[in-house]
Amino acid sequence: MNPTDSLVENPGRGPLGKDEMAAIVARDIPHGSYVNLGIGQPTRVADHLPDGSGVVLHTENGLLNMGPAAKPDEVDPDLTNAGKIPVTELPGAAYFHHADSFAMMRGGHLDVCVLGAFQVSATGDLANWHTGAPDAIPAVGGAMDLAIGAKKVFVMMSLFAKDGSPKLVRECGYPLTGLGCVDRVYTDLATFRLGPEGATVLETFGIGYDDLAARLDVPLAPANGAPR
Amino acid sequence: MNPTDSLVENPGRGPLGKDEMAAIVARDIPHGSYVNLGIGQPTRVADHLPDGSGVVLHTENGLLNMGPAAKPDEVDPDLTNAGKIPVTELPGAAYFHHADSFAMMRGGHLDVCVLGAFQVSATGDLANWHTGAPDAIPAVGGAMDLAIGAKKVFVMMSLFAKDGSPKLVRECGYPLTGLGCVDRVYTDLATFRLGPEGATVLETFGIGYDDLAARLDVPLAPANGAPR
Amino acid sequence: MTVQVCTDADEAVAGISDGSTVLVGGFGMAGMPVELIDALIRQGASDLTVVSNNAGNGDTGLAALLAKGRVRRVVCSFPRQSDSWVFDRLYREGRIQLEVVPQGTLAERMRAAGAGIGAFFCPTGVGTPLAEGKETREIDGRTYVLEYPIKGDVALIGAHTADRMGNLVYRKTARNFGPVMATAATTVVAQVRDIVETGALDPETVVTPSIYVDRIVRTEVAV
Amino acid sequence: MTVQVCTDADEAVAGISDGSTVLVGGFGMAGMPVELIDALIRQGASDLTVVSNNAGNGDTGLAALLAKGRVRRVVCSFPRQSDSWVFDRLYREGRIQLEVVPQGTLAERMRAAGAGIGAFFCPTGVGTPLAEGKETREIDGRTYVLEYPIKGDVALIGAHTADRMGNLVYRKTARNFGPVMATAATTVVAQVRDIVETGALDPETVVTPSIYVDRIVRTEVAV
Repeated sequence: MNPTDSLVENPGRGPLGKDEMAAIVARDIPHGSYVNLGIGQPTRVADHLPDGSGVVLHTENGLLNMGPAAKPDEVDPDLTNAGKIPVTELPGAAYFHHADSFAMMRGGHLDVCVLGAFQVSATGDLANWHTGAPDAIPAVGGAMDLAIGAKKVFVMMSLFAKDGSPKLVRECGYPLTGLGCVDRVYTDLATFRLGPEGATVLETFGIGYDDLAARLDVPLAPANGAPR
Repeated sequence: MNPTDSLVENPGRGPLGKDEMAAIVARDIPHGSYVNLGIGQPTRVADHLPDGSGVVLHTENGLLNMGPAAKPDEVDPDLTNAGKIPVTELPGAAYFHHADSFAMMRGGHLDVCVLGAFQVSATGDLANWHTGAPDAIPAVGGAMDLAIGAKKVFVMMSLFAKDGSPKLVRECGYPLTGLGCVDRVYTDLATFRLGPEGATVLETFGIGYDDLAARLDVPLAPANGAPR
Repeated sequence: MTVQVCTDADEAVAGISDGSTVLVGGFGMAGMPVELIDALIRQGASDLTVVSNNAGNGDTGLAALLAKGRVRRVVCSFPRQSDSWVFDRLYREGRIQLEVVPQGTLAERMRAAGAGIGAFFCPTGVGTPLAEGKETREIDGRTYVLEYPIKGDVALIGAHTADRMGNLVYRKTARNFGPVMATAATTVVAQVRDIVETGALDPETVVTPSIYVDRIVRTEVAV
Repeated sequence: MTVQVCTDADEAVAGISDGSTVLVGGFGMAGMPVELIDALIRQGASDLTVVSNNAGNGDTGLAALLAKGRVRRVVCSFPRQSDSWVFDRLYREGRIQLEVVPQGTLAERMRAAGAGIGAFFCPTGVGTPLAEGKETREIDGRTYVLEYPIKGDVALIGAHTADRMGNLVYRKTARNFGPVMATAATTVVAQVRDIVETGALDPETVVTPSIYVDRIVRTEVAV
């Protein structure tokens, strides 16, 4: 975690690449945490956890202490992650059924959940399951359970959509996944802490705070080292 | 089960002894049933299940396919029944925790539960947990869960209290355990089927139907062979 | 009641009525009772409500059942996948109803059915389109939505090993919905890779006790 | 967070505050965390609410904690036993509060706390004195009473074996309330008969996954 919790600006470099973002999320996961990594980009975070991090991965289809993706000769159709990718188990693993797995999630036992998003509001509303397109077939999976379950919810996403519109917004335009549930947002250009008063910028990459603020339309403040 | 389901009167013999009552309950448990036997007198039913009955006993402290009471050299402090008596396990047993055990009960998966009672109403209300005495310390255990959980609830009790008052009544005077939950009552003098219209006498022991009816003050009818 | 050890999958699915609600286990292919679904297709029951995590993949299994027009309604958490073209087409043509339920709520609603719970206040989905029209309540400062049980007439599940009494054990993440669905249906049918003698399973490790299981059938499956 | 492997029971119960709600496992003596209760007596926390199936037997364990006047309130299903004289006396003298809860509802209320359920409609106890004053509702033709979660600050449980990560397995009917209480408390302390290396427990057989367990301690117990 940003050790002083005061804003750190890194304008003299480019935006973060996807692996750099994953590395920064990994850095901010406390030692020994129980963590669920959402499908897609968040999965990369596992590759950046240091040896000895003590982090235990949960997959909501019924496994704690999930290991890395299975190598070709390790593939077992009975052992996949929530994205249905063959994975492995580590020593100290435990299997359980779906009701127990989501009870673990919903009951607030996981320390951190890392999710992707279409949009996040400055007060922590999350939209990551549905674009709202009229012809889209709705499919939520475990997104809503994950959004409200973990003690801390981290979002990883690009800060701007392909059309240039910001994805950190005053109010989500897409259908919501959860209300006020996101604690941190990790993007290519900046990392944010969210709360009822809005977004706090912790670090910037390839941009300074003022330029960043000019491109966003949300209640925004620089981290000032006050206790979180 | 009384094979014709028409009233059978056995006035020319004495009332049933406790073991005879247990034997009659055992006779009425269908082959292969999953059964919970309440603490106390119902426990005796197990001794009267014939070999090959296929009956599987549940104990609510977390075991299916419970075996007989442990012999002195079999006693294991980790293996007791709900009355905290050391018991044994049979092949095909399964252990589970208390929430799962009572989910099994509450969810209606057990075929038969056999309980004792202070009073039963002709419409199946059960009072078996509290005498209502003002200085009694209330203690319910699993009585209320058992009363409403099983597909069929059988009660075993003497038909009359020590003071001569009937225990099969229009309305229970003792605090209730469950409403309309008892299907059958097995007593020393008669067995009854209960329902919303009242009690149907299936069999008498040491008394005839008319004498029995004269001693009870409940809506009563003899079984007439109509389908149950 | 005593479990029925079936000789084949067709015997295991016999008697399923038109209009039934069928709970189908599995998460992706892990724990998917493929042979039972194939037998259900042959058995012919129609107008079904299928409750499962997904809505079929490719052209086999659940997708084949859907393609035959046997399913009126799907209750699931994630119908849309890269290879869910059968469901996608039926849905877009208005030929199949869909209720989307958050995955954990789907599991918990079946658990409630199996556990005799009438309804429960759940924090998942509050403030989202999936809670629209549902009763909500604030309890101890948090808002919950009231969710009702999902009960099946039949559950079709895949497990690893059964004993001859019907006790089941599962393997790795193929466990998923099987143990929950086994508690939530009137008739529970399990396809297993092996059937062992009663007493051969360690009673500490049984995941689905025999009380929940009505029919078992051994099917030939790799692994 | 990483489990704390304690050297003795005193370390395992350190820091329990006055006024805490303590969930205490066990059904009779099976699964009863006797050494942890003894350590809690030495530790000295008072004004406790104890949630357990019973309210102490004889003069040891929970009964000894009660006898020391440390417990303000007991939530249990069955306080009255042939050897519950300590509780009986305190209760009759008006020195301890009692909430009697049906045994299955007690388990389910703790399960709800652990599973993030805000409240649930339960059929147990409807129409009885234990439902008096509680909200009821008819759902699908059956009447239910609304029950709320029971959450602990601390759970003291007994298990059979832990691995060094904190995964737990139990033995026979000593399993009882332990796995449920482990999900329902902020700090979960387990006394076990053996601690084995991580990896020595079969992941299929773990009953309480390590995520629920905060402190483990090996205690000397017969069997």
